[in-house]
Amino acid sequence: MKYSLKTFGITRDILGGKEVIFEMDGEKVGELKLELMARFPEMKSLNSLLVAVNNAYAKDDMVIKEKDEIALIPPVSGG
Amino acid sequence: MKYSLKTFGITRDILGGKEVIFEMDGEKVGELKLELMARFPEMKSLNSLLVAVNNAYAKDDMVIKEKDEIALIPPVSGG
Amino acid sequence: MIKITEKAIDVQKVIETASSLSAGAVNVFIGTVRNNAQGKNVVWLEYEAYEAMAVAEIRKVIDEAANKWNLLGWAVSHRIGTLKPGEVAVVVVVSTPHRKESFEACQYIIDNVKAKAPIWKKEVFEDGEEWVDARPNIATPTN
Amino acid sequence: MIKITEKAIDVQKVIETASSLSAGAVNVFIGTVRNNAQGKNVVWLEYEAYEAMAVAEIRKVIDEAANKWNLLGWAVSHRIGTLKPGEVAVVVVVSTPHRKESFEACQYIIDNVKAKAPIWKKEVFEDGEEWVDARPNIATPTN
Repeated sequence: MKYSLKTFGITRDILGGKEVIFEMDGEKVGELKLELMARFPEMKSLNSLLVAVNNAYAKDDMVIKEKDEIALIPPVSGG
Repeated sequence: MKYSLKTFGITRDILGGKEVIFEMDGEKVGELKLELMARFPEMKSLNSLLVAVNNAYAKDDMVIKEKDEIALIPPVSGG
Repeated sequence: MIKITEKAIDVQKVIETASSLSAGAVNVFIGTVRNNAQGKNVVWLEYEAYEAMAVAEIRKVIDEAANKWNLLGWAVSHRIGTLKPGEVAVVVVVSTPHRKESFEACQYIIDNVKAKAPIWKKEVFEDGEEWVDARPNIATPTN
Repeated sequence: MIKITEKAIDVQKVIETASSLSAGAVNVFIGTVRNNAQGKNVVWLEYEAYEAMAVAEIRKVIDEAANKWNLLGWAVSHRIGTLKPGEVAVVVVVSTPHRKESFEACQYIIDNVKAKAPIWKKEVFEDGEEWVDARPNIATPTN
């Protein structure tokens, strides 16, 4: 499956793009995280990594589809 | 002794003046309060009555002098 | 800055006098005149202060707060005179390095200013007037 | 009002959008850019937001607060883009009937907005830059 990932903060620096096409066999949020850490080992150094699907935080067992809006959410630091 | 009393809030309504000359034999803050309540029974209906001497709250055993700046402080309600 | 004033309070200016480049947090409390009290419409309020003593009492409160928290800036401004509903009666501003202490310090200051500063307000209703908190409340209970 | 904006925040205007004639208390939290972090001078900050989701998350926080306290008015405004020390990054305003709940609600909102809203800041120092809180802090301890 080919997912389009929006990146923010440090994940943009690591993946090198604002919107990145990411191909993998998995179909769940948790698999996406593991695959990202495998291919971009720097991801493992973050304090946390969350994934948002269609503008809401998603749990690891959530199934993602190619047309979903998927975003990588490194530790937030607003305010 | 003749004391000059500054009045505020409801004590001004009760004593009927902004600055009132009050004569009594006592020389202490506590005596002043009792004497005020005796002569102006409405004073007893207040939630509290404090006396300030020279811009600071005074205890009942404080001795007052004629030249002191004495103020009656009914329950405050600023803010 | 401690100010007792008959003029309308410019909140933005009070905030500016309390700001600091090394602060990350500013907490502001604004006390405004409510259009109702004791279940009745408030037409206006009359505030009066024993000014010199009020400034002295507020200064003591600020000194206490400065001993408890790292205040990088602060300001207290209290209006007196005639105020209509919606108008600003008091503003307290504190600047601190971090946000938790800004809330704590600001709340400490307004709580103690209200409890200690010799300032009084009279509520004027359509059918009468009353010095607030002067006597035990025997009015209609509010909802 | 929830706003994510690249323009300088007008604090007074944000306060006005959150005011209410039946409120007696307004609490305002202002987060400003500090001129120092990790013992170093901050030259500027870069803020970015995942805007649609940030608005949605802030709305959830407001809804939670409105369930806990009697909010008569509220506003959250967050700046993004390049900010210099002293500039306002975020403003939270709540109006409530009485003051205690204004402090509680405002603190709840800023705490949760900071924890949940997808907004990020990068500190730019004279000798480098760093996404705040992204990685375990290995910098020089601050005093």
